[in-house]
Amino acid sequence: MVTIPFSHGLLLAAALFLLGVICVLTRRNIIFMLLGLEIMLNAAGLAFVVAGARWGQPDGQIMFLIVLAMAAAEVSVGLALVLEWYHRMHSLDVDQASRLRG
Amino acid sequence: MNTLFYLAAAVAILATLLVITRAHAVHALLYLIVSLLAAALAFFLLGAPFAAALEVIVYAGAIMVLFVFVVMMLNLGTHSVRGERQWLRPAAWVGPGLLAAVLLAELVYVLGGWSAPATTPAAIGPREVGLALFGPYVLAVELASVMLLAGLVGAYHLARPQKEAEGEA
Amino acid sequence: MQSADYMALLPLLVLSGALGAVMLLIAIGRHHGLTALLTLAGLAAAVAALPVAAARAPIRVTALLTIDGYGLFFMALVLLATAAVALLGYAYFRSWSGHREEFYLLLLCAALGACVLVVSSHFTAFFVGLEILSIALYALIAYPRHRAESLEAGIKYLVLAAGSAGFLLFGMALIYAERGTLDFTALAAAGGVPATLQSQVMLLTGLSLLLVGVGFKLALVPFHMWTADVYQGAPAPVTAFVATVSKTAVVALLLRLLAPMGAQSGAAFSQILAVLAAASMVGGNLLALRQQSVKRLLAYSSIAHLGYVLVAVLAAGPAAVPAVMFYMAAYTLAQLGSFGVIAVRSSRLTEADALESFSGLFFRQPWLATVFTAMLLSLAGIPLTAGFVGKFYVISAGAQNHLWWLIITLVLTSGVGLFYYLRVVVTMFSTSVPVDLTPRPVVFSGALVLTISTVLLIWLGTAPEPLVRLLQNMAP
Amino acid sequence: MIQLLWLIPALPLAGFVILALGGARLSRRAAAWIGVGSVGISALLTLALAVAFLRGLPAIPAHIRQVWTWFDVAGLNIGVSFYLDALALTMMAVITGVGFLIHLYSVGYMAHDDGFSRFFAYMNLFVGAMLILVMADNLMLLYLGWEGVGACSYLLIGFWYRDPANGYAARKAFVVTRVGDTAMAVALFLLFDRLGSLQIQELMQRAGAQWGVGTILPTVVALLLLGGAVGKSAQLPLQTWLPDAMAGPTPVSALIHAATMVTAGFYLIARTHLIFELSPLAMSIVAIVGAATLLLAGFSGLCQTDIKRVLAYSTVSQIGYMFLALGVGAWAAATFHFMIHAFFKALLFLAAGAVIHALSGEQDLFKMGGLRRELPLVYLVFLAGAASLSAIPLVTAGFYSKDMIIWEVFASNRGGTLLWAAALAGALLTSIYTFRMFFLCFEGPLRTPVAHKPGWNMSLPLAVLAVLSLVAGFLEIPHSFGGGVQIFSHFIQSALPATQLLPARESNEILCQLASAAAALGGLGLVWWLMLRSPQAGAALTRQPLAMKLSRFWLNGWGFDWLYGLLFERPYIFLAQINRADIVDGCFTLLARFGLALNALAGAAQTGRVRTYAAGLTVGAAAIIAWVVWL
Repeated sequence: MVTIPFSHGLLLAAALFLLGVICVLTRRNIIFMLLGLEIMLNAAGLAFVVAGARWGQPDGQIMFLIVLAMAAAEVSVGLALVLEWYHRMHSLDVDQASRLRG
Repeated sequence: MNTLFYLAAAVAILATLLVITRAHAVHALLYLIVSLLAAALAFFLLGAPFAAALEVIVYAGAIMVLFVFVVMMLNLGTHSVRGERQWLRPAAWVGPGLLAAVLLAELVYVLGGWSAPATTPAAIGPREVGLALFGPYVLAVELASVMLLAGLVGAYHLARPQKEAEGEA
Repeated sequence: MQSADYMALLPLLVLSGALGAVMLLIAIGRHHGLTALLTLAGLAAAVAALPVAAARAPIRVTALLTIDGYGLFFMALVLLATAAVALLGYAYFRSWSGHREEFYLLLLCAALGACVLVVSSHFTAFFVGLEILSIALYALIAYPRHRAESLEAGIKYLVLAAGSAGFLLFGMALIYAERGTLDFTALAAAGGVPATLQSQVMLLTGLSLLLVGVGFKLALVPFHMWTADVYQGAPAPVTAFVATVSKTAVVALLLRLLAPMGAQSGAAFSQILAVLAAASMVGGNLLALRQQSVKRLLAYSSIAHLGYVLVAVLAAGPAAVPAVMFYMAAYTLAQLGSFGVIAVRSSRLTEADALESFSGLFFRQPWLATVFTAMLLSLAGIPLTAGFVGKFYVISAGAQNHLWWLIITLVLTSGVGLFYYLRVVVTMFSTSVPVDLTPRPVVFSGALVLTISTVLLIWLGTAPEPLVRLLQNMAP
Repeated sequence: MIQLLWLIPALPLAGFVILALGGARLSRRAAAWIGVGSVGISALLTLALAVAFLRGLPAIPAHIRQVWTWFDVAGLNIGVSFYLDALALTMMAVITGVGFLIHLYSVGYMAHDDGFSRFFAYMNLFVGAMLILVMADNLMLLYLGWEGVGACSYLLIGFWYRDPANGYAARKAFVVTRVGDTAMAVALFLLFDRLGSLQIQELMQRAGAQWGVGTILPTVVALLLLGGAVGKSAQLPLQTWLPDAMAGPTPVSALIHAATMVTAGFYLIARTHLIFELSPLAMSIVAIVGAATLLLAGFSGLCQTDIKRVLAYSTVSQIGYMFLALGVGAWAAATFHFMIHAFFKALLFLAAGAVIHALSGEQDLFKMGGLRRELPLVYLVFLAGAASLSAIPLVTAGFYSKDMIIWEVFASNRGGTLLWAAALAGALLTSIYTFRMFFLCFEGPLRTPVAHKPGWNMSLPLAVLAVLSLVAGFLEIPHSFGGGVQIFSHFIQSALPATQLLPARESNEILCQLASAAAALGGLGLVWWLMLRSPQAGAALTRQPLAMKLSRFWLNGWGFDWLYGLLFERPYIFLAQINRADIVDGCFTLLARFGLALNALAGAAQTGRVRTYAAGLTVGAAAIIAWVVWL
């Protein structure tokens, strides 16, 4: 067992989360965007586990589980969309998805 | 033990940094698995062995495999890596990096001043989690199944092989 | 869980049962009309189960859900709006080939998520409900996958919704780390006086991140940019769903979360909410000014409407909760009717949302144009429509709490709003040569929705008293 | 019975809706049945209601019926609620009763007009709006009726819209009354703001409880209300629209002058009399406006050549009497005169209409004459109306109502000898211009051939109104006539206070009556002598240079139009010319440009790129947290 300040755990989560944000904001490849979203969600799950550990409750881990399930569902729909999109546009460039605007 | 946590944290951050900078999707995925394993270690050290196990099994195991599967299916060749390099010019990183830096600074300020007691937590094993999950949280489990069902139906509908006349009468 | 709990959960159980039944029906054999009928029957049964639940209300079912009059009202609104969307969907997809039945399955999933959202009193239920709604919506928005626009809208919604969900989760985690509970009421009980300034900052940061997620769903400025693209790309019935159910549910939840915490009275947080409200009112109305696409125009106007609602949310007086409830009901009606008009006019390949396609509509399909005019006037807040009463209610709730700046912004921006709503109305009455000369016949189910929503719109505008009384009794 | 109150305005409004929607698809017959029938049933209902109301007196002086609550939010109750008391009932009876007769008459008068159903639609709306105005229990509804009446007058005065002059007259009526409406709207806002209610009765009670007599607030409110009243009732200084409003079809003039519109101002003051009683200054101003108007209009009436314009000025003058009575606190007398005036003025207009109809649209008095033998019925009823208007003693209703006003102006504690003298002079003038018109029209040689004779549906209303103009006065016979009869004032005093008479003057009642009788008869005698007995003297008089100048001056209504043209129109046109670049519009354009610029700015963010949107999301998050952290 560790005896680190809990804020360090949360800071780790924050750092990972922001790396995920950077990934979503920077990458034009849809696959990488989805990866960035996964990083963000995982970081949020990590924050929950840290918070649960602070209070000695299982609730944090349960939220992590739910996040896990949500990430799985979201990724499956997301990848299905990507397949369909690639099938149509023959490209993974997300900036091509800008017909709708104005 | 504490050192191990910081080590895991360092590996996780480094691996994630590599994920977001790779041009090749498969490389990125492998680094992400490393990052997730490091996170799993952190979970374990924080007294959450059940979460750690699930992180490895579901995240690193299932979800990442799904990604690999799709990447393989799309069969992205070297030309896509070249295109990726073109998109990843240093200038592209400036804006998002600055934005993230601002957010990080804010969160560091908030969390840095946050004084939670650094007590040694008791580990919360699968038993406690399981009891809570099927006790007060049983509705959440049921609802999560609906959520997965929605994902399943959605993915089925969207990725189904398409007939040419789709949508036409 | 005891039998009373099951009784209180009956609407949700019925809805889940309908979900299973529709799935089985699809497995046995595909039939569009039958699937739609079964969906409607399931929704009707769920509505019929509401009084059963109301007899047990208010009741806490595990820590996750609180079934009370407030939640049941919004549940009724969600279920009825979903039924309307199902009817519109039937009209919209009727002439399509290919798989149409999953639409109803996903619609029921989304409705279930929204119903969970409006009765949740726990972060877990909040999140699960929100995600059921979101994930079903990703697929619904991209449902006509032969259209690049729909796919694009689906991808945009997915990326942004998942990202905002990440912010929301992180915020929840911070709140949990600070307070040690995920339960709204326990959170409110612990949230009376923060121990230190720093823990206050921690809590507020958590709430702010949470607000990013909520603001995304409600399309508040600056989290609004997806709105128009998604509204335009999604098939019209789904757009109606996004504009009504998903917003109604989140508004219901927001009020349930914030009201006991007294978050509206906290200086910093209420200022943020006020800024978001003002920005949404101004931004939404300005963006709609020159739109040539009616769907985009309605999307931007919906941003402004949620800004108006936020004024009542901020008011937090005794009139605030019924004001929000009434406003959402009026807004839901008008949006269903507006997108309904677009839905019944759309063809398989394109959405009938170009402003010029409405030119002279009054002379070709006078009834359709009249319905649309009524809806637009209600959205603009013209007297004798539900929208006027709702807006009046919101303003009086705001006035009770002396939110003068917000009220002035509301009134001024409503004036701007009048301009673009009337622009559409004038287009319908213009005598210039119409673009398409053959009006599409309106499918019965679509006509039914339009007629009922118009009647209700006028009824609520002329005799709102019964509903107002009901709401005052239901509000916590 | 009282439950059916809402039907009374609802029927004409329903008639309007049916006629407006049915439009040209309805046959003339159907349109006539709907248009006349709706008002007719309303009149019958009013009659039945009056019986029920009288039974309830004096125990229940007023009924309030909440018909429909629009909403009741935050202490503000807005809905349709009607208030029925003696004043409202009198107004309703006149509006529906006289209105019905005018409608019936119109079936004959408008029989060959293209806009037959449109005409009845407007007329029904007019009656409906006026009923809402007098029955309203709250200011919102009252204002709705008020504006409705204004809109209808615009539509009806400009009914024959193909002639630009008619459109001009309609616009003039609309704009001039609008000046008064603005003042009134300000008064209503002020009342709501200071007293916190929209219910009229509640407002009156609160005003009495919260405001002292002679304080500034009730004076301001009362004067603003008076502003609205003089606009609608065509009193000084806003009287200029009424003579021009003769452009509309004659039944419209009858409706405007007798039953609707111009009496709205009188009604407003009577309804809010508690506020006026709080302000002696405002009361005096009302009396002075009334006296000045009745004299001014009387002189103008002397020289008109158009039969309808004579009647128009006589209306202005008679309403002046009502205002004078209101100003001296003679509430019952004012209401009584309002009722009698409605009878004889409707009669005179309809009879004049019959003359005009008979002469194929000729309105010039000097082209008429000798109609006594051609149109005997019209001659008789016109005589009855003219006698009533001139207040010929004992046998006409007009005598009893006008005498009541003149006497109470003399004897009231708010009255005075000067006002009394003005009223008396007005009586003399009235008699002169009325019989001048009458003789010009019916005596002498026939100048224009008679084309149409009135049918039964035109004659019947004339006969009924003629009887009423003669006998309705017996409802109220002065004390000096052997104790007299006070049915009407007892009735109206359940709603309005009794006149405060000075005890020192009460003994002079019979003298006063003799004086007013002398004025009326003297005027008649003078005209008879100048026009019929020795026309040379009359002709000599009109050839006097002074008389000709005065005549021209009075013909043009004391030059008010010229004055207003000089004071308002010229500077306005001048300013408009300076403002050709349109400064105000420029401001609005600038505002619109600003809006569009902001639109472009906000729209620039709508790039369609998901990464931009995600960046927006993140910036929003960072900004919100920054706000929290640094606050």
